[in-house]
Amino acid sequence: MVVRVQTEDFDTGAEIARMRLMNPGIGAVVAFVGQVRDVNEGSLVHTLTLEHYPGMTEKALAAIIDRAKMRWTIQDALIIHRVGTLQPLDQIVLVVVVGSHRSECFAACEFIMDYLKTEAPFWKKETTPGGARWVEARGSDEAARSRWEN
Amino acid sequence: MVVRVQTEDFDTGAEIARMRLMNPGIGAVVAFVGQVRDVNEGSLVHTLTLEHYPGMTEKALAAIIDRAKMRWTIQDALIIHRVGTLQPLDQIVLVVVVGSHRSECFAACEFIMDYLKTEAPFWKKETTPGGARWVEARGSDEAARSRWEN
Amino acid sequence: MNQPLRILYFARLREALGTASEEIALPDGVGDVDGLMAWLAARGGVWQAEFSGSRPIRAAVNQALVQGTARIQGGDEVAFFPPVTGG
Amino acid sequence: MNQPLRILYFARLREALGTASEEIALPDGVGDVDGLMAWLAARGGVWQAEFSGSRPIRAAVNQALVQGTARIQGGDEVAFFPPVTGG
Repeated sequence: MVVRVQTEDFDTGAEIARMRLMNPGIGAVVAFVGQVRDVNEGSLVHTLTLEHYPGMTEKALAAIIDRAKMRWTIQDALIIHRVGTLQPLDQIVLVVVVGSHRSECFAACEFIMDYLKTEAPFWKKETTPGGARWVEARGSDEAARSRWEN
Repeated sequence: MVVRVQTEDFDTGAEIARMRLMNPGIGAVVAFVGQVRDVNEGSLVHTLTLEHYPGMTEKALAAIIDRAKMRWTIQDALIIHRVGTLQPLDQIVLVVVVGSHRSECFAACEFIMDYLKTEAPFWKKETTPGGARWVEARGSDEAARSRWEN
Repeated sequence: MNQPLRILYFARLREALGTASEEIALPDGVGDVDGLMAWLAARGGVWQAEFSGSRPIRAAVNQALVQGTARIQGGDEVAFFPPVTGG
Repeated sequence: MNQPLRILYFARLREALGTASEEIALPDGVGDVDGLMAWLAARGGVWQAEFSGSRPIRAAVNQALVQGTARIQGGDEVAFFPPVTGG
């Protein structure tokens, strides 16, 4: 398992390649990449600044992967999440899940994103032509997470 | 939409980057990468050779993307599939879906893979220490596809 | 319209039959895929073994997957192959 | 065991309070997160505005998300923040 919270950008292709080549017995890799949109809720986005809770954030991400591994038969998972000030089209987050069964990898990757969005301590503030504003949590993210609580 | 069937390898990182940078208004990218396993059904795999039906294969892949676009709100999708003789750990297939809603991208990407596995004319033959053998279609792939027929 | 029928065979089926493709006149009385398969099985030997229904075969007409009841006519491209295994 | 309580504030809450962290002695009668929030609200002004329950607040004790009924004691690290918005 790899969890990284960093200001630097990451190399999605290299991370995916490393995950699959480290696991020669598996056939399936599912990856999620989040990017900064150029427009959010109708406003141009100039910058997006991500704040986190050092220590807790890393623990929360590792706990989410642990939970995914208990629930699905997957081989390994990685989360990289950026913090600091980003520009539109910058990468924010990468999740990679590798395993033998693609349906389990898809489910685990989506599960990780849904829990990351609702339980990992990150907060976004964006600057727009109208000024700076904290991004509000969305009910749709909460609803996405609660689907998994069966 | 991009559909490519090719003998050459592909650059997963570059393809994902191109798909997301061409769509600055979207936040979510879901990718699937399939690789050649080093062991399949208990046998070491020396080589894997993929045969296809030129013309029909490309049409089938484009039709699968069309169906995914009718069913989910996604922005764009790409499929690259290799043919010819591959080695263990080579990449076989890449599917990338970009959109505004991650749950729709996850579903569309999995849908595309499930239909690709059961409707796109590709056939695998592997060489193992015991000789060459055609890979048999798996009932689990048929079951995965039929989930979407509701 | 006496255009020939083009028939393609892929993968294990191509190897078993020793043939990748052939062109034939549409046989008398053959109007759909099932009819063509019965006509091919009647060749005997490996043709009988492959087309008698004991092994799963998929069919495409003009590059679209079809059921056995799909109509065929001269000029069509008909393909037979095992269940697909890509991805 | 008179270890201080360490309290952290993040994001919008940190800005509204003008404070990122503080250390205090565990106040008399405060035994859980809800109790600490009521005690902070009693400071009045922005503290009252943020901790009176009108705005959603999440809490963590020793870096684990908790409910308001979670126990706290001296030496704990307690964090308050708005609903998270990563990813």
